Amino acid sequence: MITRLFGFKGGVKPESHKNESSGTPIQKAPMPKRLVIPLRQSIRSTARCLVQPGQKVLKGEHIGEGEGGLGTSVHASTSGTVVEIAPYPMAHASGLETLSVVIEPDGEDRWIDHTPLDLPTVSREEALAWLRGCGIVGMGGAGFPTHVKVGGGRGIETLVINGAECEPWITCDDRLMRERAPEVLSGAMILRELIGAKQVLVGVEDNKPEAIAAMQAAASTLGDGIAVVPVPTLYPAGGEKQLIRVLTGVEIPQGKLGTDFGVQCFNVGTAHAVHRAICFGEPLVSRVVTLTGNVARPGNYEVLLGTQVAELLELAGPKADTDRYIMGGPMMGTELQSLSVPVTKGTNCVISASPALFPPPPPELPCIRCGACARACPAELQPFELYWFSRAKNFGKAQEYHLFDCIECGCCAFVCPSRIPLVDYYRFAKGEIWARERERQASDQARERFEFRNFRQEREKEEKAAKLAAKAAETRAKIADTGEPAPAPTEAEDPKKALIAAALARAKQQQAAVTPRNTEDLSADVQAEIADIDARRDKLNQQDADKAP
Amino acid sequence: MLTAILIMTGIAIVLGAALGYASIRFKVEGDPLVEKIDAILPQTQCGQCGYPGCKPYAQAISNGEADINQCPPGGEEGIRKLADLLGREFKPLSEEHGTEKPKSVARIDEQVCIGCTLCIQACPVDAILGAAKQMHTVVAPLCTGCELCVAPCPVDCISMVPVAETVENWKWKYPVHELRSVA
Amino acid sequence: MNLQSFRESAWNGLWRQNTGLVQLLGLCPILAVSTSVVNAASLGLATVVVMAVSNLAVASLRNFIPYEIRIPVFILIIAALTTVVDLAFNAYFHDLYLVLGIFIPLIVTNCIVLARVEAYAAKNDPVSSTVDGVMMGLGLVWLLAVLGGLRELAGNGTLFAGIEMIFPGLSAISVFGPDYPGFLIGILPPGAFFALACLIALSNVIRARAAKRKAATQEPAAPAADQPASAA
Amino acid sequence: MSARYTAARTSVRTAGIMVLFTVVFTALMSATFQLTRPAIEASALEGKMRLIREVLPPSAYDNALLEDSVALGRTPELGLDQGGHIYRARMAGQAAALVLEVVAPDGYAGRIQLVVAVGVDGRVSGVRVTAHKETPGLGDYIDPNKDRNKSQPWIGQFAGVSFADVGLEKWKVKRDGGNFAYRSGATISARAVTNATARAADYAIRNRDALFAAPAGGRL
Amino acid sequence: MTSYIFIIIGAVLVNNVVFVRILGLCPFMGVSKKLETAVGMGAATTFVLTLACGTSYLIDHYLLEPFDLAFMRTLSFIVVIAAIVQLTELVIQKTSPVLHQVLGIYLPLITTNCAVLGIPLLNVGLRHDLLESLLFGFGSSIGFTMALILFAGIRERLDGADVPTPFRGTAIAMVTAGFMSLAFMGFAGLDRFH
Amino acid sequence: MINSPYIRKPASVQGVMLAVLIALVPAIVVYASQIAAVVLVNLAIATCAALAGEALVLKLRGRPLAPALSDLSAVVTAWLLALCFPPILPWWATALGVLIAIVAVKHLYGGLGQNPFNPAMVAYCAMIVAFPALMSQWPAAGQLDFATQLGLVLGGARELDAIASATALDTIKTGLRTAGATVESIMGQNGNFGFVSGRGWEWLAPAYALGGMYLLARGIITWHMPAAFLGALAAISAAFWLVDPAHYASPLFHLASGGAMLGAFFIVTDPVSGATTPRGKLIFAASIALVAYIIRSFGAFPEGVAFAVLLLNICVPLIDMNTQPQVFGHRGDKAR
Ligand SMILES: Cc1cc2nc3c(=O)[nH]c(=O)nc-3n(C[C@H](O)[C@H](O)[C@H](O)COP(=O)(O)O)c2cc1C
Ligand SMILES: Cc1cc2nc3c(=O)[nH]c(=O)nc-3n(C[C@H](O)[C@H](O)[C@H](O)COP(=O)(O)O)c2cc1C
Ligand SMILES: Cc1cc2nc3c(=O)[nH]c(=O)nc-3n(C[C@H](O)[C@H](O)[C@H](O)COP(=O)(O)O)c2cc1C
Ligand SMILES: Cc1cc2nc3c(=O)[nH]c(=O)nc-3n(C[C@H](O)[C@H](O)[C@H](O)CO)c2cc1C
Ligand code: SF4
Ligand code: SF4
Ligand code: SF4
Ligand code: SF4
Ligand code: FES
Repeated sequence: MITRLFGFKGGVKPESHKNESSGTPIQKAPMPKRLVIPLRQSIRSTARCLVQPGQKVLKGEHIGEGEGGLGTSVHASTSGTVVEIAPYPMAHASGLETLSVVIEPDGEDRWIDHTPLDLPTVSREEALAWLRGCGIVGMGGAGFPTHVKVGGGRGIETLVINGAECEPWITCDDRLMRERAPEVLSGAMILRELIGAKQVLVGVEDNKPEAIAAMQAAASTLGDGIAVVPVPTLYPAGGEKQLIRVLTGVEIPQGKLGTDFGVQCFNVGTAHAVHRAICFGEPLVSRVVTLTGNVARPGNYEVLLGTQVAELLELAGPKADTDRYIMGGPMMGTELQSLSVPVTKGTNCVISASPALFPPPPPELPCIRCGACARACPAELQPFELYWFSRAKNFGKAQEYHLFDCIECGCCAFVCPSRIPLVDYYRFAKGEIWARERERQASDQARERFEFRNFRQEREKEEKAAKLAAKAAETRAKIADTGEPAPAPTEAEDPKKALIAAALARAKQQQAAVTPRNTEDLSADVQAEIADIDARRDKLNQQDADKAP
Repeated sequence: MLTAILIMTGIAIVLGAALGYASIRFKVEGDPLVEKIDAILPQTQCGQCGYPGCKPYAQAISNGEADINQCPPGGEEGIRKLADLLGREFKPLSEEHGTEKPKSVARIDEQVCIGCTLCIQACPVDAILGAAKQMHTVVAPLCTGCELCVAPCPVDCISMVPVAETVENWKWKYPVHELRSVA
Repeated sequence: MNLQSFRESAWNGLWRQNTGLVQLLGLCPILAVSTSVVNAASLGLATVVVMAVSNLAVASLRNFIPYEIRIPVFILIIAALTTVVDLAFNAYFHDLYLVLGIFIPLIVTNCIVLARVEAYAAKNDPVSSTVDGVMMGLGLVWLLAVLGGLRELAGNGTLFAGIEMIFPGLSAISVFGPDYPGFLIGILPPGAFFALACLIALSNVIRARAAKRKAATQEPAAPAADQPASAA
Repeated sequence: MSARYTAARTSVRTAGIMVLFTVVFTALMSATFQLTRPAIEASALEGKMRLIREVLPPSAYDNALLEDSVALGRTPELGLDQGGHIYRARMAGQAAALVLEVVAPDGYAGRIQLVVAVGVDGRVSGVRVTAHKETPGLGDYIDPNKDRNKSQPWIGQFAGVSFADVGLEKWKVKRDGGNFAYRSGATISARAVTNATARAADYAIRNRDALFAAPAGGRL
Repeated sequence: MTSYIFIIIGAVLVNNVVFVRILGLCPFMGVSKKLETAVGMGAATTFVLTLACGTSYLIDHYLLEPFDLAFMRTLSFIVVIAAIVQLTELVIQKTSPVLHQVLGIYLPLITTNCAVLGIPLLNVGLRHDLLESLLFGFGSSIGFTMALILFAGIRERLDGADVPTPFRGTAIAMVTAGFMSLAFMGFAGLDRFH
Repeated sequence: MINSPYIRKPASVQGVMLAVLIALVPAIVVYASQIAAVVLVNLAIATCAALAGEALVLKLRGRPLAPALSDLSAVVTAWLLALCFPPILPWWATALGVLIAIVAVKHLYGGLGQNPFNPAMVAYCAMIVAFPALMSQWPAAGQLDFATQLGLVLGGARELDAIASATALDTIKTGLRTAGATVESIMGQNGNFGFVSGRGWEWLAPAYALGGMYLLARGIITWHMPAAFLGALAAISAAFWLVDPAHYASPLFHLASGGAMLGAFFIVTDPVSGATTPRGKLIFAASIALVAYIIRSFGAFPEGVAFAVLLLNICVPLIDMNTQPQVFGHRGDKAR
């Protein structure tokens, strides 16, 4: 079916180090002592907690409800008792904490009732909702909710299944393809059904012959429209855009989605999870994780989500000279700041790093503009220009040179003879630009509100003046009527005093009406917050009232 | 000598008349520069610049009355942008106008607040909720951190708390420059 | 005009607002004629004369000049005075006149002259305006002289070459002797840029030192003033 | 307030003031000009005379040499593309020497302007460079003011040498087989001046009679 | 014909106004921080300088020389230049608001650009005729614009350089201008045949 | 904290610069054996001056010495300069030139990687402008014995006529000024001429090319610049030569003489001050060749490569800006 491969420019060939962990079959990790399940499992969305401490839960039970368009459900990974709902560190470069549900397993690992979805009988929307309910997110690392990707756009020509696994050391997808090829392809066929793609292309780097063989064997039973394609081993061939380019020749620019070009890409793990979700109704509660690096027993394990890394590592037995742990691969992973972080849906690998395996880079030298980075960059950027502008905090220029096209693959830093942590500069610059954008929005909002407030004050002043004038006229009329001396003519003449008087009067009048006038035209978020505050205030008032008598 | 005077006078008459006429005929209208400057200012409306709000400060810069380094909330970045816009040299924040601080928001200690409404009157962006004799609350997303509400409070119940770091607003730090750190 | 404001003017002109070092105005003559002390200083002095007299003239006549034609009138005044100086040079220092070439008439476009007239003389009394003009000009003179000296020394190894054009009896001093190979770039255009750059850098260093010293002397007083702030 | 009315009135008023200033300051300028005019003319004259004194001793003539000139049109022999002047020195009414404006077109960095004085006897009494762009410090020794050897400037070697004796063949720099010194590393400048001097002397000798015969202020 | 070409080459490269003649340095240093402004300033100067060269030639040739008023050159040239600048501004404002937006802020600065007076004065000194004057003015202003744009390009890049503190800002810009001037010396002699 | 990537290719600036130095060795061997052995002394002087200058600036700025001194980039600059200067240049002039390159051109902009101009070439231009006489005294290849050479370098009296002989380019150029001279007559007249660029000197060009090949093979430079430079130089010189062979030297002469080969592989290719985009590199190098030819043939200076490099350094920001390669996925986009 596929006639030729398209290359992509750039790329690097680090030592693969796959053999360490790819030799042994996937083992089931033993039941951990406790599970810490973060409510934030997909990007930019934290699920709303559905359980309370002390509550008993079953495996696969809904414990978090996805909120907003990018939300997905979170489930208990095993049966047991919720002991705590508290912030725990997450596997994120910031090392910050996020609200997590802590479950003490009861050891029974008892499933909640679950039934398969009979795909032909349900509408597309229902199927998407099903995936969302099963908590399926991309397992290739980005953690983007799969139902959103599936739901976006139609007229898709090609479904790409990403089995490239281009990062060194990681072998979880390799093992998954070797051992569960039919399941992966079943998931792929479901995804193809859902997005209406004509063909399925499974891209696997050619350094995984066993996986290719297994997948091809499984694919041959599925007839036409599906092909398992070996792609040349070249990091980052597994990057979505690069793989799509290699397989189809289509280039997806930054800010555009594959669907705009008739291609969509899913990781093999994701396809496997989709298979489990549709064919068995199982939500996503476990995944395959590679444990490798400086360890005694490297290998792949089927791990319950929420298992803390410290516990997981005991399986592999880190050696004594291990000085840090990397979650993900050596090119794009993050160093763990705490071993209490849990395995999440995007965790594909934990590497024990020793100075011998991962020597710290020598000190950074100035960029000599040698262009090695540009030759290595798969996004065909000029990394040294991005670096130059990011370092000088000239973010406008950095954006002009397509900073946001950078996929942070690390190729540039890998080849740089000056050992500059280039990607760090891009991350810094991107963060700053996002922060600027947030600030700009805040300042626009502040300007609007300030102007509105001025306008309101102006209006109130006018109203007041009009009222006062009316009152004065009335009084005069009264005086004329009755001949009585005016009660306080000075008050009406002294504007300041009049103002105070008016304000007092108004305050008295409106004491009951608590909606202040300064809360007009607000966004929904802020309205919600105000409602919250009001509720809290009511409660306090109530307490005050209770106390008063 | 006479020819000199005659020739120059001729030139002068022509030019003087033309320019005098032109100065009336093509009078310059509104100043878009102020808008551009105002767009750069952070709209905190705190008055630390010595002007009652950002717009007046923008006006003053445009008139050449104020320098570009008087707005602490805008920080170095803001000064840089102003310098760029106005084609001037960057200069550090003027010390007499304050220092750049981490962004904070006001918080009212609800147990202490007596509901005097003074802070509501002070807040330039209507970020405080509450009515007379009721305890007041700051709507954090609206608060610009200008601190104007702090001073008027008769019971000192308003404090500025730094905005907490969350995953949403966390930023990668500037990479350490090894060359310097070795020294 | 009291002593205080005189000092202020002098300090401004000679150092703080020095035209060449700080304001970066009137650069062309500074760079073009600073090939020798004599050339540089004489053009500088010519500029002083024009600045002082035009400041005086404008300050005296400022009440008669309508706002809308002030610039043309200022230019007219400056141009006339420049021509006077030009003619005087032509008559009495003919050789120098030939050397300085178009840079005498170009005093007209020296932004600094117009800038001072516009910014100072148009708003102040004649005496202080004249002082301002003289001081601003002298700031230019010393800069020019130093620059000329540096370049002449580097380029030719002499000082005061061409002095005979002004004082016929005198002659140049050969500082490095006749065997000095001559670092010619000094008296060529690139040398002008480098020399001024070095002077600016030097003045930056001096200014930074002065600021630091000032900060250091203020240090003891500062905490007292800071107390309430830090308490708050 | 009618804009047109004000505009008209303002124009008249500003124009009036402008004129006033113009008159005053133009008058000032003109006055200065009148005042300095004699001095300027004297300076200019003195400048020229000084140059001529350097190539031709004042004792060699007694006429008002600057007024006794002939204008030349384009004269390729003298390198004059745009023409120039020749001044005639006479002693007691007798032809004494010619002072020629000459251009050497083949200097290292372009044209070199010279003044060459040639006696009626074919003796070159002096050569001076009046304008050149030769490399400072290298080729500029042709200008005695720039010559490092102040006591014996290079250009002085032509003074008193008779062109008639040396001849066109030998009036060259030594490197080209002639008689005259040059400074190594900058032969081109020396060669240009030497050759131009030769051409000038040759021209002066050959056209001597016609030149002296031409009317003063005339054109040849 | 070739002599006209040599006038242009000479004015643009060999005797570049900024780097060799050392004229017009205030705007060169002042308006070269950003590329866009440099382009704007260059365009405005080109227009005014070319026009000024033509006008000043006419004034010199038909008014000053016949009446022996050479001493009034400076005055009359500068007054005319100031007027050209002002009138240009008005005309542009009236006819093309867009162009005015682009050039507007630079026009007033041109009066004090000494190249605008210097080049017409040099024209007189070099005895150029009308066409030569115009070409010389145009070439010089192209040279000016080129210098400004190239300089702005380098300055934008210098923004991120770790320049020693005393040299930050103006001083390093001046050094850069010096190197550019050195580079332009390489063209020396190209107008030799002129 | 170290962030991803956690693995690095074993490449270093030091390695890159070392490769450049190694690539210069063949040429140095030819130079020392065929032309003037004193070049070895000059290389030593230049190296010392470069390191001393660098150390001085770093000290003044309070920066650590070790990383900058050990990166060898200053040594590259020093060697290139020593190879460009006349071998009998007095020692102080060599040192001064190197100090200009290192202090004024490199460190005034903040040191390695930040200088917009090529330090070696700026220094060469500055020196030829400052000391035109000294800088145009070249010995005839292999004519002076080592003691004389050393004496001249260490500041012995300079009997110009005895030692100086113009370079091939200079001879052609000054020769052509004489009316009636042709390339052939000059070549024939000057006995010390080899078949292209002077006896002894002609071996230098292939030696530089050999070093260049090594750099290409090592991936330190890309083909763009040498190819564009040599191609453009050959093309323009061929054009003039074909039209008028009597007054314009042959392409072979131009490629083999002056700084052409050194320039093509070592100078034009300076990564720091050159253009960086593939298209920009072609434009940059070809323009240098063009300008260099014009200056060589029509300008005041005998060799144009240095000035041409400097002139094009000035244009680099604009060239880079306007030749940015299309980014992945944006190939259809309109140019900015
Ligand atoms: C540089 C880079 C390398 C990547 N490598 C892989 C990979 O080897 N395998 C993979 O499945 N996803 C990889 N990804 C993630 C993919 O781009 C993409 O997010 C994923 O294939 C989409 O599928 P998902 O939504 O099912 O995760 C990589 C991403 C980047 C930026
Ligand atoms: C920058 C430079 C400027 C030069 N300037 C001159 C000059 O002004 N006059 C001159 O005769 N030669 C000059 N030369 C030297 C000539 O190019 C040539 O080398 C010399 O005239 C030939 O040497 P020779 O005079 O010993 O034969 C200069 C050389 C250089 C490199
Ligand atoms: C070329 C050069 C010249 C310097 N000249 C001086 C000087 O004259 N006086 C001085 O105190 N420091 C001088 N310094 C050092 C600086 O003042 C300062 O210590 C150093 O540049 C600190 O720079 P940084 O803040 O960028 O690290 C010079 C530095 C350099 C590189
Ligand atoms: C291929 C290559 C060529 C180089 N060429 C030069 C050169 O021409 N001039 C120079 O000063 N340094 C050169 N260098 C050294 C280094 O890049 C130079 O010192 C920097 O410009 C200093 O910031 C070169 C380095 C490399 C790798
Ligand atoms: S690889 Fe490193 S040194 Fe080379 S250009 Fe890129 S960032 Fe600069
Ligand atoms: S991290 Fe960004 S700039 Fe670097 S190679 Fe990858 S895509 Fe290119
Ligand atoms: S200091 Fe800044 S934020 Fe505060 S009012 Fe002034 S301009 Fe606005
Ligand atoms: S709540 Fe206080 S700090 Fe916040 S914006 Fe209002 S006045 Fe300023
Ligand atoms: S002095 Fe020449 S432009 Fe200012």
